[in-house]
Amino acid sequence: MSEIFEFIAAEYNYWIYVTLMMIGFYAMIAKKNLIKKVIGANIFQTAIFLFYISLAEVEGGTAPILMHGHDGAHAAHEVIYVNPLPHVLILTAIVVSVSTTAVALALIIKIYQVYGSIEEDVILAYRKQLAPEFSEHARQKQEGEQ
Amino acid sequence: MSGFDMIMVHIPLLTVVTPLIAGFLMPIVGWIDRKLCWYWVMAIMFVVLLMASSNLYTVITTGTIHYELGGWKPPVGIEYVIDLLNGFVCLIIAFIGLMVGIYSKESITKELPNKIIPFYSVFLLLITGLMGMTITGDIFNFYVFLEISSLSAYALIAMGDRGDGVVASFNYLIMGTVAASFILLGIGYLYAVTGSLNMADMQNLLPDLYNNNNKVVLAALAFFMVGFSIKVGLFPLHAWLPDAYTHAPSTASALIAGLMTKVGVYALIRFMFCVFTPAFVFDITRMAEILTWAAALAIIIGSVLAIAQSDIKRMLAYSSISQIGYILLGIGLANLIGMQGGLLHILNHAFMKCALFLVAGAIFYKTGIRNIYQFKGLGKKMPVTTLVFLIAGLSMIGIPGTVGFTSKYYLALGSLEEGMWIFVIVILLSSLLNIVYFWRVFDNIWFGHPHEVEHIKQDEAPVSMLIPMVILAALCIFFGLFAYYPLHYILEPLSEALIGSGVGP
Amino acid sequence: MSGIQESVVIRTVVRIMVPFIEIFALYVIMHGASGPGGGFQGGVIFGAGIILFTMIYGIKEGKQRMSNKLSRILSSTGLSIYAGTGLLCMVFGGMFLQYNVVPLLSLDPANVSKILIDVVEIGIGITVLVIMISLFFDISPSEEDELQLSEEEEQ
Amino acid sequence: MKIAALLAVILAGGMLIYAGQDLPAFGDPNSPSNQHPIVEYYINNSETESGVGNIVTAVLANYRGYDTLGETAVIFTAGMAVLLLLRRREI
Amino acid sequence: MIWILDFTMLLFLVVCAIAAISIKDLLSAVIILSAYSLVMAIVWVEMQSVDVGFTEAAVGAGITTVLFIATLARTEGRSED
Amino acid sequence: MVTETVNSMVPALAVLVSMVASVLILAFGKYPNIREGWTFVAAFTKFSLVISMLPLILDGKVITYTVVKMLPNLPIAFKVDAFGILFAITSSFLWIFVTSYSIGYMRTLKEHAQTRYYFCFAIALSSAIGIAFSANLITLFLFYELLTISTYPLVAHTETAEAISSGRKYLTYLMIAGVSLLFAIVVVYNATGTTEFSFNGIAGLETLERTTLIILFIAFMIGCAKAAFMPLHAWLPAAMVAPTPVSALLHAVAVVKAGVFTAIRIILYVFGVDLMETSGLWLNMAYFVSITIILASIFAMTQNNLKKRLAYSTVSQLSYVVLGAVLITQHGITGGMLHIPYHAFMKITLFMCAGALIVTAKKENISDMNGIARQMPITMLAFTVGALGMIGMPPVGGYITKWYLLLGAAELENMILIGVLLISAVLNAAYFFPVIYVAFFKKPDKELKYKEAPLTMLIPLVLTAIISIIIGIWPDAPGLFLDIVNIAVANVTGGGI
Repeated sequence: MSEIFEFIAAEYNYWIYVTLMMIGFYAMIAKKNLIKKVIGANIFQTAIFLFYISLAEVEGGTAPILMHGHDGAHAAHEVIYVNPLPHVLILTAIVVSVSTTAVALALIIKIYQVYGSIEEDVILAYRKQLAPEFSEHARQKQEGEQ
Repeated sequence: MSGFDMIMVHIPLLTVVTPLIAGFLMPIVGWIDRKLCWYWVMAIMFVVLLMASSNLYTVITTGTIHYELGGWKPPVGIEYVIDLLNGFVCLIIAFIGLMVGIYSKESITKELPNKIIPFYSVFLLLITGLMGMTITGDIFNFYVFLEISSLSAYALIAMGDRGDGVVASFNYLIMGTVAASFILLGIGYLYAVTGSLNMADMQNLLPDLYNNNNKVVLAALAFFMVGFSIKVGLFPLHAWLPDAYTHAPSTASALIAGLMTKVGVYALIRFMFCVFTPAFVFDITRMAEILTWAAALAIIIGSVLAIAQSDIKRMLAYSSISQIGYILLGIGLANLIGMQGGLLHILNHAFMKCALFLVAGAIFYKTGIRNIYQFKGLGKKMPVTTLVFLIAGLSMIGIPGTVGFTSKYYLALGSLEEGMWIFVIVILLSSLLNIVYFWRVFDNIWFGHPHEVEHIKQDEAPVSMLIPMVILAALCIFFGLFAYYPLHYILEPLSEALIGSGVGP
Repeated sequence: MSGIQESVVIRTVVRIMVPFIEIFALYVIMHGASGPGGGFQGGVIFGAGIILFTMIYGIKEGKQRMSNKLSRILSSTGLSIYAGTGLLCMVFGGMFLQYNVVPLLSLDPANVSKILIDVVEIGIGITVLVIMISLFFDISPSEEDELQLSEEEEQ
Repeated sequence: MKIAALLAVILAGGMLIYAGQDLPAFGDPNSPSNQHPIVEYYINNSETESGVGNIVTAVLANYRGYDTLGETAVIFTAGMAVLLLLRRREI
Repeated sequence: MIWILDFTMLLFLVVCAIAAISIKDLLSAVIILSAYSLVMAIVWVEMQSVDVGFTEAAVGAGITTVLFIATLARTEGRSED
Repeated sequence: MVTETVNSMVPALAVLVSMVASVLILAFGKYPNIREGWTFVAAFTKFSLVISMLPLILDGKVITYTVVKMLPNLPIAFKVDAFGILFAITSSFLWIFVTSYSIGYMRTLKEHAQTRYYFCFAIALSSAIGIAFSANLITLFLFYELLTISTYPLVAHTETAEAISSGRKYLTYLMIAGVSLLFAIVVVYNATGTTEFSFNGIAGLETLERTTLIILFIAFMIGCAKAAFMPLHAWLPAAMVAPTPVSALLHAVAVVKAGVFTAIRIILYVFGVDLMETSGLWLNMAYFVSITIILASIFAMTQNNLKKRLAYSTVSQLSYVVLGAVLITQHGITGGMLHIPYHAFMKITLFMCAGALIVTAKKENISDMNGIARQMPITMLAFTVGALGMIGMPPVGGYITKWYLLLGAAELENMILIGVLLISAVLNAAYFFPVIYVAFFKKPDKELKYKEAPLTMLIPLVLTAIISIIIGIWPDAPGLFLDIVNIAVANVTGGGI
């Protein structure tokens, strides 16, 4: 029993990332509200980022910014730096994440303009109800707009 | 070094960067004159096509090209690698891109008259994303370009049918984000156990871990598989695909159906064979076996669902699901013949499906009809368009003399070589199902009751829409009769290399 | 948000704060080479300043300071600076984005890299800032959109 | 639907936990990702090769500068996508 | 000491995440998400990745929240689940 | 036996000529005279091209030509041997007659979509010749599928609900056949690495396990559904909704003969005489087709619609051809192969007569044809000639093939097969004599005036009737069918004559 506990305790941060990822993933696929889905996506992605950042961690390491102490040249060899590469990757990934969020939100606004709701089942019901006429109707409407 | 040589060195890079820069500059080009946009896209796509051909030619004649970005040696910096596999896929991307570009002139002017500038900008960025995913030899760079292509695809799909298009796009976005997150997670796992991001470097570092039965590597493989399966719309994970293809604007459908899934499949191959090793994927984990069965299931179920559709684009979308099954089946068989069949089907399916979606778009452009039961008399009204549909449709069925036959034949042979009779039967059964759903359309196009269609006047789509369709149809027949050339020069050595040890990227 | 928008205190505070935010943003962009920060973060902060201004003073006011056309050109320009730097390296015989080959003011390669990195960061900053603002403008509600929305519902 | 979602989540979580057993320990300086020679390379050479004190910036803009170009392109794509979606007037 | 702080913050993240996806008022959910991002940024800074923390604070807690709120202003603020 | 091969483009040209014609037909769709002129030109050109190869074949040579290398190891190639040219001559020669007949038929009935009709007809002919000249299974498969597709619009020509549903049936059967054939081809290629026809059968097939071999054979025979073996015959009567010239040429000659041609190609040139004999497949197949022969004849008797009766008669007669081939004795094979052209001439005569009746007297059902011979004596005389040939009465051609088949069965001393042949002759008589009797001897319901079909229709059917008699009186004329068949038989059995 204690072994299992030790095993869990030793990597407790990893288990928390896993929990976060599962929460986010669950929200993405199970929540009916579109905004909730996007929130879930954000949580999922940040959890992955957290995993990356924790990979970079080195015990006793400092941020990867070169220190210029009094004897600058030597300092670089004495200080332990954390691994900079995951940081770079995550900088990029954060940008990707915010871009995806922006596009998703724009889509949500568009959906709300058409269906008047951001609940998945309401939209689904609406589409089902209007299925035969709706596409035709929408087309005429679009032509009218032009 | 002469100026020409200097340019030639950079061609692999420029294949990606040219459409990227052109996409950035699109707002400025459009600011000068909106009419310039299309010509700009055409010029760029033509140049990209030339560069992609030049890449492939160089690969065939002199071997794999390496391009170190920023001059940094691979594990330090990012590297572009072009071998036969991605040279081949790049050429397809460039070619289909050009065709759809030509086609888009009229269709976009009608469908999105006041959004031409951002449309073409996104169009070029989509090409960039796909090219970048294909050429890169760096696993994280791959992810970045994957996102470029995904974001542009979401935008393009959302431009389609009011309401439906947006919902389809949103569902795709959610699924796509799940897929991308899985892929990112997989990349993270591989990074955690190897410390590298370069594909070739990884392939060298990973085998030690297989022998220790490292669980992280296995999980990474699983996440990649699921992620890419979502991206290509493999059967149990295909839910986003039909809506997205159906409700996108016709240009976007053609582009996405023709290219997005192909590049997804390419990525799957690349990861299976060039990041992991075939030995790992096929023998140690037997992941490929699962893939093959899923593919077989996709072939049948995709075809059956296609029969149930009355919207032509939705029918084509389901048929895409089954065709993706063909490609993956060939890859999963992992023998020389099956592999060639699968790879050949990437080329073939791009031609056929693109042509079919373009036809569906042209019909919608002219008549506003997408329901196949309202197609009566179209054979008289739009003879060229419907003829293209006939050729591409026969191709999908797999009539000999068209491209569909050669790949089907190879896939059947490959299955037989593995002793998997069931897959042979699956392939043949699906061609019968293909007949059912395509023939329904043929019947409606040409065999309406004569008195109903007697008075119809010929009214073809504009020439700029016809040209790409006719070219694609012609290629469907050309490569049906001369499949020897791609097979002999590209796919045979490629399959040998992939099966052999996995080519280093 | 109308209540907040009318509050004089907040309006004044924002008017005073925004320039400082922008200066800080510029600092972050330029400081990226030696400390935390860089083009992306700076661009976002710069954008956030303008967004803050817009939230209080209304979209119209904000758009006067950042017209559509300008944002379009600027977003292209930012990326062109980046890609142009890469192409410049190619012209001088290096690979794409190989900064140290550019014979800039006959400095040593490390310094050339530093300068070009700064140039690149500025490019990123411009693009990010413009896109962030344009995202906000597009996503946030404006009077004309609401008008069109109600029209649609009537149909 | 909810059950299917839960199942998928549990499946994914199971895979994550399964993988966790073999992951290098947190903060381990000897983990493969921290031991790979490129880390050393970045730390030692970013000053001399890029003239930049912040290693992250050096990697971001110089060694992996192309990724950053891609990243900027992603933002640009998002901007264009939102423009395409939400602007109604001629653009 | 550090690991206790660390653990608390991570736990806080989980609580925030659960709250963000289960609360019915969307504006609150978004604000909680913002708090989540901010704590995440602090965790990252604490893990010595200053740049990423900085970015997350600006993007996750800043821009993303603003975009979310702007969206809510144009749609509706309540969720069924 | 070593045969000399000659490389020549002529076979490719012979296939191509009607393809080119089809494009011209399409281009001149608005000018009926020019359009049909092209059809004639193509028919004559094709026949002369085919016939120009005959001397070489009679010399015992084989003409080969590789068109393209479609896949590595899988060229699209032509190889003209005696058996191939037998089928090619039959179809291309009869095309000339049917062209003339079609013009009369289509114009009299003022049919719609005539351009599509001539277009598809030309493509179908190309395919038939392509099948005849194929050098390997893949080329054969290509043209086999092309033939199916190009004949579909002809079957569904009238576009009525019935026509469409018959077309669907037609397509279903033939496409399933195509798929089955493809399956078999894949198995053959996988086992032997080639699909090239050979006089002794493809080497390497004998290494297959017996079960596999049987599955392969069955797959091939399902693939030959165009030959209308009994459980797979239903498409043929259904296809009778097509305009009569289509039934005449395609469903009495080109399509169905392509089916039996393929069957023989597979039995003798893929499996080969030896393998058929050692595996014992020949006897099973012989019994199997015997069932078709008898049953189809019985079905034919129950049909009142003349075209349908002829269709069932075709089903039964086709099985003679295959029966001959699977007897794998020299005489049997001769009889089977010879039946291809002989049956063609007789059956086309019968169909053209039926078409003439439809056009002129507007009569399709036998029960309505009381005394029709008084109105159309020439047509009915020609019909009688054809019918006598089918029954096997000298001097019309049919008796010769039956004689050879009987000889073959007698050599084997297999009483069942001999019995089948004799009974079927009786049955043939039983379903043809009533027609003749009704037409000549029954009193018409009302007074009929002498009125024959237009000359463009009448001349062809008279000519084919005459030819049917000539080949019966003088079967061994040099260069005529028996001569060619003898060479073909010598090729596959490996001996002299």
